[in-house]
Amino acid sequence: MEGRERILSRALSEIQAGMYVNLGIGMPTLIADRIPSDFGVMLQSENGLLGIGPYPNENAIDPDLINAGKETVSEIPGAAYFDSAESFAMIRGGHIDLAILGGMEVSETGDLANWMIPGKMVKGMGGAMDLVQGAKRTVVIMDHVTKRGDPKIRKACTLPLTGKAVVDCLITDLAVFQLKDGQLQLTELQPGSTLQDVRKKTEADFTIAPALQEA
Amino acid sequence: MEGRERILSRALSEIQAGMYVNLGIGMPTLIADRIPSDFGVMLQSENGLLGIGPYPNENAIDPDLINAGKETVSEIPGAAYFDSAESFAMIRGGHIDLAILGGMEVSETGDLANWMIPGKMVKGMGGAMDLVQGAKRTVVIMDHVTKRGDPKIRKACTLPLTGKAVVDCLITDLAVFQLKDGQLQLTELQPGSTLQDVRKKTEADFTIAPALQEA
Amino acid sequence: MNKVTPTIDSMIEQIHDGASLIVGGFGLCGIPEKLILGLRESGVRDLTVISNNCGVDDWGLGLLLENKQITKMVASYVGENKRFEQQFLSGELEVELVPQGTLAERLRAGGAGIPAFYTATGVGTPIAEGKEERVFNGRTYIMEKSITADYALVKAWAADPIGNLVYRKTARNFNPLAAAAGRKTFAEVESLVHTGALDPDQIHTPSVFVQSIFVGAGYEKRIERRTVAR
Amino acid sequence: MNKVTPTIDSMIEQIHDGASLIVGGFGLCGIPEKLILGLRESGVRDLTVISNNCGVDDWGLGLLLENKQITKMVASYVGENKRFEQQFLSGELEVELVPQGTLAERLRAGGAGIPAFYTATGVGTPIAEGKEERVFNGRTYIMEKSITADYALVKAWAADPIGNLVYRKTARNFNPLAAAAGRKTFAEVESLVHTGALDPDQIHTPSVFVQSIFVGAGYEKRIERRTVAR
Repeated sequence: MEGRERILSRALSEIQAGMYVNLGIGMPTLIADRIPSDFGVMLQSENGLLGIGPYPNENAIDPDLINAGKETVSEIPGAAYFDSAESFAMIRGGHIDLAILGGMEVSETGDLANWMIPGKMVKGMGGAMDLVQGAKRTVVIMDHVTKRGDPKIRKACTLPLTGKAVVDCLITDLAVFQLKDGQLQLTELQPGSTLQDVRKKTEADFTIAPALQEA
Repeated sequence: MEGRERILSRALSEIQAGMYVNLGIGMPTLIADRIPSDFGVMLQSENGLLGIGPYPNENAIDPDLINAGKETVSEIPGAAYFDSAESFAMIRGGHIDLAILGGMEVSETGDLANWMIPGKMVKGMGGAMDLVQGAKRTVVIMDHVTKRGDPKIRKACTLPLTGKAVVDCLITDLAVFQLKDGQLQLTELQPGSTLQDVRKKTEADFTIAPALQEA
Repeated sequence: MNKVTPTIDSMIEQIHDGASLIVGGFGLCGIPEKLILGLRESGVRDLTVISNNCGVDDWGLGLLLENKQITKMVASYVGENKRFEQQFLSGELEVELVPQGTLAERLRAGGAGIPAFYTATGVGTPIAEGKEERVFNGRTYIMEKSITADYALVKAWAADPIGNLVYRKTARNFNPLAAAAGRKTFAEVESLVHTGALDPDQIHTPSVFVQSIFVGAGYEKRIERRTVAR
Repeated sequence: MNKVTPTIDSMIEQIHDGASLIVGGFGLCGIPEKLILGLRESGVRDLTVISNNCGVDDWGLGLLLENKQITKMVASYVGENKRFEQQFLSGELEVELVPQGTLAERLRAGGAGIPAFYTATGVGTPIAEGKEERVFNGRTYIMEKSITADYALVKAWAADPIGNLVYRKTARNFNPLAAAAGRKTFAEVESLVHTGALDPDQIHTPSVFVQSIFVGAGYEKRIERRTVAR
């Protein structure tokens, strides 16, 4: 839980005032609550809502008002509803400033896999393949290693891809990477994490930002 | 005027109850007034209106409510407005039952030219190229010959085409042709017109419907 | 013009074994629940269903899956539908997984008479396999083809008798796209108003896309994830 | 978030010589008349303008044509605009004539991140020259490419401060498509309401597509063909 907290608070700093943002299903959705309301951030839900509000009170639950994770939500003033083609026109057309998505694996060249484990688990890609191609910036948040301790940041993804070279920024409980010249660069260590630790738990090769090398 | 009257009244009989119809700029627009109101016909205007009503009274003129010919019009109950992409989705997607358009030239294989005289006159094609490809049935109405008496139904169009083999039915002041097996077939003579007359004033080769041969 | 039918049977009996159906809705939100129940009742088989999701185990399209009425499913998300996942992984059900935006655009293209288009979505992934790749302005795209179907089944909030439809909040989702992409479109609606009562500036699906309307009563509108403010 | 600008100048001064502009409107209906007057005033030159029409001789985009500010025009209809027709036929003005539905779809594609699509419109005509032809399901189509531009200038009926737009009747036309296809979109509107006053189910252009809003007064809204009941 503390690791998750580090991830969420670092992810929050990616969001600037006035941005149009899509938060993926699962952990990314938890960021919504933390965005200062005076930021004027508009959250997009790919099922057809721009301007997601907080979870409703029990008596305000509306089955016609859900987010992409099928959770009941509310709308904020200035919200707009639209159909799925318009929703993905927004996404594919480069109108969404930022997408924050969960990940199963990220490769050292910024590939992302997050929709299927062959023979074992199929969730489907939903809107993820569109988001990683269409959003101006794609941030992936995930635990640095699996529950079994296996690396999730790989030389190459072993799972079917969601997109190739699409991860602009990767935030884990241990570190932050940015895609630079087509390769992951370690740019930040999370509080309490060491370079040695990150090296040990990362299969991928990565470069290290100058600022970190000096440290 | 009498010739025009014959064209319009024959064109009217193409329109059946419940149809969605697009009437082109110019002469086709004149058909609107003649459609029985109990037909429930919905007239589409490609600038974004389904359900064109009659010309408005002077005091009801609205600059935000025009037809594709830029004329002020009205809306009927059940009308809907939409943007130009949606309008042509209707047309291109085969949802409009019938388009009635004016013509400059029609070829013996059903080609239509109606948007430009090179070096002399450019009106632009507007929505005509979309209509002839998209409407379920395309009817062209025009005078049989030009004001100078030259044939407008040609072996091949001399003017830039609007569409190739797109004229399902051609109605002139002298005759009615249907496109059959890729060629014009004379199917009706207008009142007062003779086969000889039609032959003389038509450059195109055409077949003659069995019913007319017997007559 | 009056497209209202008093019972859903006149719609259901047209849908034959082997038919292809585009079904509106996202999750359980905005699904044509009466039409789905009618299909379940009718026992029609070998259906190809195009829909973003396949309901849940005991509601929505999941009912048809349970009854083995669906042979092929085109969808973007399996999610928590265990039966869908099982039938998919076992190969019992033919499944074409399509990215959600590509699914929306393929339906939109189908309704709009566009046979194919290019998108960057899916480039470099299993989705791109067997598809034409093409570079525009230095970026790689794949060609995707439009989807149409024998029937579209949609759910709207309100309709008038000639077939204009209005949807409510996120229940709109795929419904307008489905309505335009069906060769015949059947709409079930929560309320019927008289022709002229809907604001012409505010119609989501113009009447030309709708062939038949049924006014349902007592909509269940089940909720998949009831989340409330803490 | 407040995208309202008190004067139109902050929009106009961004538009540089040689810029490409998508301009909403059909004929004189729904044109951004204040922005066009501002451009005329500014004297900005060498504009590429994408718009269904080019106004009339003394109003709308015709004003920029008269002032020789437009180098290239992409349009579907010249119509009764004598100066447009003359400058076109003489070769003084570069003109790309595009079928109206293809123009609409190219703009829609531009806004939606679709680089190219296929359409049957124009097959076998001069419009098809130099374009890829391709057969789908036995029918021939041509490939058309999307359009985007530096700026989109649109006119709406009402807006809220964050940029949601609502259009009125046939003044909607190309405006929503333009709004999505401009890299920056400037909207002039007849009225401003507070954020939350527009029904979220009834917004035509969601705020994400709009970068700046100007509230104009005293719209002329000229009529091209005043036709009345006899």
